Amino acid sequence: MSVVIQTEPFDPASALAAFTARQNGEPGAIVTFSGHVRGEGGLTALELESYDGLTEREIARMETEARTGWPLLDVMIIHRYGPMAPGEAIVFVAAAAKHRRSAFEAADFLMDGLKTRAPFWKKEITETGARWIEPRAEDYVDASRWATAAPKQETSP
Amino acid sequence: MSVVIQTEPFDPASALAAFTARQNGEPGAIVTFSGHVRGEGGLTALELESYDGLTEREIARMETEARTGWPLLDVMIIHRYGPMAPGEAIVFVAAAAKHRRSAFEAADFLMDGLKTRAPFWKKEITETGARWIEPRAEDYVDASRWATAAPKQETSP
Amino acid sequence: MAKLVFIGRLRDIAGCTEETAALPAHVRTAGDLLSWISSRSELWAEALAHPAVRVARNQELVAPGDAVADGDELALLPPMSGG
Amino acid sequence: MAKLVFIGRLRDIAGCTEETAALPAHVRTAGDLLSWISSRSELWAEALAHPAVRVARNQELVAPGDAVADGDELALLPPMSGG
Repeated sequence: MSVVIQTEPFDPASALAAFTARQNGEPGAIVTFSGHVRGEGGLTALELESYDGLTEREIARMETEARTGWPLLDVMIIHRYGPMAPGEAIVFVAAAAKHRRSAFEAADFLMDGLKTRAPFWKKEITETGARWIEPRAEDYVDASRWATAAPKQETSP
Repeated sequence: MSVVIQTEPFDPASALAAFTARQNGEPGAIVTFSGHVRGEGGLTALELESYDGLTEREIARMETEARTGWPLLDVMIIHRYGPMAPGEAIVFVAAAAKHRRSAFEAADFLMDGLKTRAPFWKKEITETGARWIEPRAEDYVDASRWATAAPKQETSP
Repeated sequence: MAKLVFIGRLRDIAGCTEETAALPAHVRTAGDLLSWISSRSELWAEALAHPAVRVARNQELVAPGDAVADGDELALLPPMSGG
Repeated sequence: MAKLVFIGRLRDIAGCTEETAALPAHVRTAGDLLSWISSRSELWAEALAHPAVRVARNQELVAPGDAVADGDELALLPPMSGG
């Protein structure tokens, strides 16, 4: 299990290589999510602000929720903050499980949480100025899917 | 878009590197699934049989279904057949979209299809013999989720 | 004559990869083909009873009602399972 | 005295990163703090009206009913958005 919050750029493929290498051959399924800065609308940079200890602690809490909710063998979360260029990776989530359903659902759950509950604040910088951006309405709807039903446990090996 | 059926081993991290490199900075979300041979139950090898043109054609059909059902920017499918050792990758699916929901759902859909509709036949080889294995009941249940409702289209950018 | 192709565990039952066979007159569809092969033995009947068993005609999946004919390559496919 | 910390777009409204302030006697909870800051201006009232605005007390998220007091580091957090 690992949670890393960093300002340095990172490469999702290298993260997947490291994640796969640290498995012992047990997981049948690894799901990853990579979030990248989209360069649309004249965006020149995206800047993420964090808040000291709160950011890392809240993300670690989500990781614990995911491991409580699904039978995961391993989880990796890497989240950048500070200024980023279009195309660069903002976030990487990997979930390993015996079977794919748990890995898919946990990665999906973690991303919904990161989008709406991770203590980061986002500013889009374009040629004409800067503006703070907030979760889309869909992000809150997506995140609410997990509150209504307890995550499923696997019923068979 | 690419669909590759091969006997050679492959590395999911290298596949993600290649997939990410061929994007033009447009996708905000890339979801990957890597399926690995699990070494449990004394398994020494897993052997996948394919059937000539049928296998590649049916997988290409699923890829088309995924691109019809979700607004995807790119899809990559790599599927191995022949003999494989525990820990090795069997399958890699990557889906790129502007937003994460499409990428998650399409990857999930493709894996459910590959598990139950891809023309492969699996034999587990253990120290004590060999046996053919078939989809678990859950695999058919998972796959049936997609038949009841048309996949959602994204409602906002 | 049709070429019957046995895939996966059905090959173990057939004891061979392929077989050249004259289709009986009553075998006009993929479903008829499955019934005909099922009648060969209890083992065949059991193996083909799974609802996910499929027939491919000339390397294309067909439905139980689809026609089959002499000259075809007819593959009997046990439940598929990739990933 | 409490240390008020302004995050993200709330910093733009405050015009500063931090402010040392004596909490009025009626500000006993995180919810009271939001009401008090909202009363500073129309701009503040609008910015804090979003249901996803949160307060962190000494770098821990708190609920509207949770106590705040002099000596605390009280951060005003606009809607969070990672990923």
